[in-house]
Amino acid sequence: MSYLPYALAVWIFVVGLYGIITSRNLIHLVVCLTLTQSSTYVLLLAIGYVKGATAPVFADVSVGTRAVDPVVQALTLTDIVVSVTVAALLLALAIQVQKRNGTLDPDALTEMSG
Amino acid sequence: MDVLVPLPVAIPLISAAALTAFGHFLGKRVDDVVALAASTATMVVSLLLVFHASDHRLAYWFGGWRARHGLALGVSFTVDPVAAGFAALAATLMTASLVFSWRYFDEVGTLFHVLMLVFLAGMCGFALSGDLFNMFVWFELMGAAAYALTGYRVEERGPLQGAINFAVTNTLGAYCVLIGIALFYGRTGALNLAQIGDTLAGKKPDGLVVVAFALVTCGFLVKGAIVPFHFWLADAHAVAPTPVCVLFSGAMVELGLYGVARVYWTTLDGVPGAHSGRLTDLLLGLGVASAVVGAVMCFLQRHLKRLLAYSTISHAGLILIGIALLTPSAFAGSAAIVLAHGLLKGGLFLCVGIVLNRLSSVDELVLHGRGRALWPTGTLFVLAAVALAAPAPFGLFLGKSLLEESATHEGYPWLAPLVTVVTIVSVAAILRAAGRVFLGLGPRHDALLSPEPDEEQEVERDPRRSGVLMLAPTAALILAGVGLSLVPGLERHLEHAGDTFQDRHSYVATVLQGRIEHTAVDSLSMLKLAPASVVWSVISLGGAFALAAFALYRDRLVPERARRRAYGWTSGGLDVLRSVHSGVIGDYVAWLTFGVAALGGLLALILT
Amino acid sequence: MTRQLRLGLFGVSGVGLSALLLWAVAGLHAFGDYHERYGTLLKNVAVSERHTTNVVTSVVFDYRGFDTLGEEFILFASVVGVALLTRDARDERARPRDRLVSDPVGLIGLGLSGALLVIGLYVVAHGPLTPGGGFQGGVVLAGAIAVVYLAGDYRSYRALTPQPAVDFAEGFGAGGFAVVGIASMLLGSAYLHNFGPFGTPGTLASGGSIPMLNLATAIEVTAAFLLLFTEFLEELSVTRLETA
Amino acid sequence: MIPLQAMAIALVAFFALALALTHDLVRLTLLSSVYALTLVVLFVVFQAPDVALSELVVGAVAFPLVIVVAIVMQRSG
Repeated sequence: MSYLPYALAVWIFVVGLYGIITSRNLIHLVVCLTLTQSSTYVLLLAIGYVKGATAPVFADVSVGTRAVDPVVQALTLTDIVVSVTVAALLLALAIQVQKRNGTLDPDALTEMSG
Repeated sequence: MDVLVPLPVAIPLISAAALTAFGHFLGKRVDDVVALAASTATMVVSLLLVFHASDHRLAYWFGGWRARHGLALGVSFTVDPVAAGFAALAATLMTASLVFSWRYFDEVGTLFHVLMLVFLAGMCGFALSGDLFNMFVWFELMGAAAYALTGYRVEERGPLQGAINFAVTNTLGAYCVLIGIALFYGRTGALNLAQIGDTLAGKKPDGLVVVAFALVTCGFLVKGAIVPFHFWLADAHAVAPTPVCVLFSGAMVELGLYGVARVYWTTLDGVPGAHSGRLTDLLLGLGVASAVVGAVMCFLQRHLKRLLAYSTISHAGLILIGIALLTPSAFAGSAAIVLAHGLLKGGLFLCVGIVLNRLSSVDELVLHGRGRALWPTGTLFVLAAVALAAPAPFGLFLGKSLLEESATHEGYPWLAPLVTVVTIVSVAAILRAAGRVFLGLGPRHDALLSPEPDEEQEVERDPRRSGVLMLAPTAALILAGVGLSLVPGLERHLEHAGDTFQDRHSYVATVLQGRIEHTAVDSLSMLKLAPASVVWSVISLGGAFALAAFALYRDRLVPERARRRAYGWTSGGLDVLRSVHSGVIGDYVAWLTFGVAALGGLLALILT
Repeated sequence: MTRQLRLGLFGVSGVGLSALLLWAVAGLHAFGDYHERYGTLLKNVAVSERHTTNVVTSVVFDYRGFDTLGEEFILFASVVGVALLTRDARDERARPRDRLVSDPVGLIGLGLSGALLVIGLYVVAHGPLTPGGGFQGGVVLAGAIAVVYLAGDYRSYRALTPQPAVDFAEGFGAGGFAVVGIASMLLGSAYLHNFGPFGTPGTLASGGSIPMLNLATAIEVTAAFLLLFTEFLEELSVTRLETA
Repeated sequence: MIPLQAMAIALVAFFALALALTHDLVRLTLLSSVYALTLVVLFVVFQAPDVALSELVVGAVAFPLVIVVAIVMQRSG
């Protein structure tokens, strides 16, 4: 049981990859890409968790109270920004694809073969 | 002098922000001027850092958070000649590209220049960083700017698809890196490379260490365009504006491989089993596969940018071979290839940019004979191709000979002929294209080449650009690339840099203990010309010309029946190879998954 | 590759990848047993060294502030990238008629906008003290302005978000972060070195340059998300006009 | 592990799968909001309020808003 949160991260990662590979729609593909990335949030936060500890915010509790790791939370914050930016870029591209090709099916985009 | 260290990142970033903030209020040429000034300043600072770091490594702590009792608190830049050299290479190529594209991107206001500057900052930051998570941040910054630049021509379908393929595969690569970082952090509680390596050193690696290293490696190999992670590269290059291709091929791909080398020699170096010959075999296998696949695919292209892109994959394979041999001398060979290839390939892309601007096409067959009027461009193009064939003592010669010598020395004598054959094939493809376009040689049809689905329509809108502003940076890059091997003492300096790069103990001492370790280069000898290398260089140059001529005139040289039979033998294999490069993102992701699983599994077998 | 072949390839390698990843995480400490030196040290020294009660904020803006500089510029680059990719819509851009929505909806929207504005400012200002900060607050602030658009008051929305001003804020916020770093160098120290004064823990001005960087981030994030919303909403309005 | 954490983990796991298997775009948008909310709950029980707040503003509000735009584009395009 004590490894369940880590297994959750693995699960999300693989499920997200499956979604990308079977995707028939670029919007779905972008959602699955952010899904894949959310596995990294879960993994990072699970690694830094301390049993029975508080958040690393000492506004109401005194310094020295058992707290979870602040570093992984800082990393995850960066990670979330990265995720939203890549998603925004890809959705902008998807909108243009829709305009030019009239389809969002990634399998129908074969301009690049060979 | 330490004050210079943050500048390769700070200068372009502040300039980009200032351009965005004040772009609406300033005149028209300001974007060109500011971008060019910032890029030149970055180049100068990076070159100064190369010299400054040539005799000792620098550790620079952002926010002043020096390591406390051997524990890294903040983020560090760790500057050695290789890191600074990468920043300098990126800035040099960026400067050339910006001169080339002077007045070119007016229609989009400051957007293009801002993205180029941010891209440069990302590359410099990635090269200089000494912190694994910080590397990830710059990796993503590079990516975000590069994806948008790839999709620049939004009104066409190709660029959109190229950008999507590029963005999705590289983003997944970045997630692999991040999971690897999380695993390393969970084990060592550290993000600083020196600290991670120091904590892992001497302990037998378990599943976590192996998989973490495999994930980080795979993520960087995606950027490094190594088979089977290479699919995005040709798509992105085919559609990105030519000045952007210069940076993709000349610096960004190589930075992916640099990332692998950096992480290996800082984190895994002290782990038992990390120096086994089987690890060399694995990385060599990847390098050889990329070199061969890249060269063959290169030979099958008629789209000039795709042709050069596949040749980059081939060279990325050669660079990985140099890393895989795990010796300072082979590493120096890789570094020399990175430098010469970056300059030459950058110049080649700029030549294609001139052709595109003047003749409105990049299709080898469509352009048949139409390039005669562009003879200065043609001359430079052929010169660069010849230099890529590594004729002694020019161009890639230094790198290729170092690679071959150390391969033979390490017990891989078959690598020298293989490297030569791969060079022959990829250079022959470039020479064949040059012969068709600039001299009108050979027939107008070639059944061997991949069909082009769409004609290029992109250029009709483009204004005719000044020939001098396009030719000058092209010539500068190519001549620098040709003459590189002749720089006195370069070989010694590169070997020394390789030595420093691979010395984890002194890395840790500088970063965590704050000790400055001086190492001086003993002598500045001129380039050695080993007889074996000279022989190989003659073979590769002659072979390239012969193969190019054969490709152009095979109809006359070979009787039809023999030709038919040869087609029959090869076409099956080539068709499979072509169909694997399907251009469909789902396929690419499936290959990526396969690559990660396979590489991880093999590493597990080797290391545990 | 056919879809079946692709699924087959993924099926085999996906199983392998899952096995590898599970093998890797099995090497981690049991969930909840984290006690590595780096995070532990920061937890214990950050409040006394930097006087910010939210340790995550001092890690984000001080100890690992350089990461955040990169992060700000990732956001910056992607917004510039989206503007580049959707630039043709800027030309096609026609002004949709105002008041697409009925007045009550508009009023609710404006009320919501005011509430979001207050929340956003609060979240930004209290970043160094309690959870939240420039990023989270910035997104809320951008949302507050975007709600004006959704409420149908397009003219007010454009008046609130003139392109040059938003671009300026975007560049100013991101550049400001980088320039604060240079300022430390001019004072003779390392890039992004926090000189203080650190103030009293638990007050809004505590933490030296942390509130400054927090504010720069807030400006950058607000402008960035505003530009993102604008680019996407403009695409929408162009489409709406075409279909109407 | 406390029951609340186990529950949040189960929810996230379930909605992750649902998201990957949903190809209908309207449902996809709703589900991605719901998935983000389950992540928010998970982050709260992992004692990461800063991250939870970020995920809330980005994942549950900003991102779905952008997806809606893309979907409307597709409908009308």
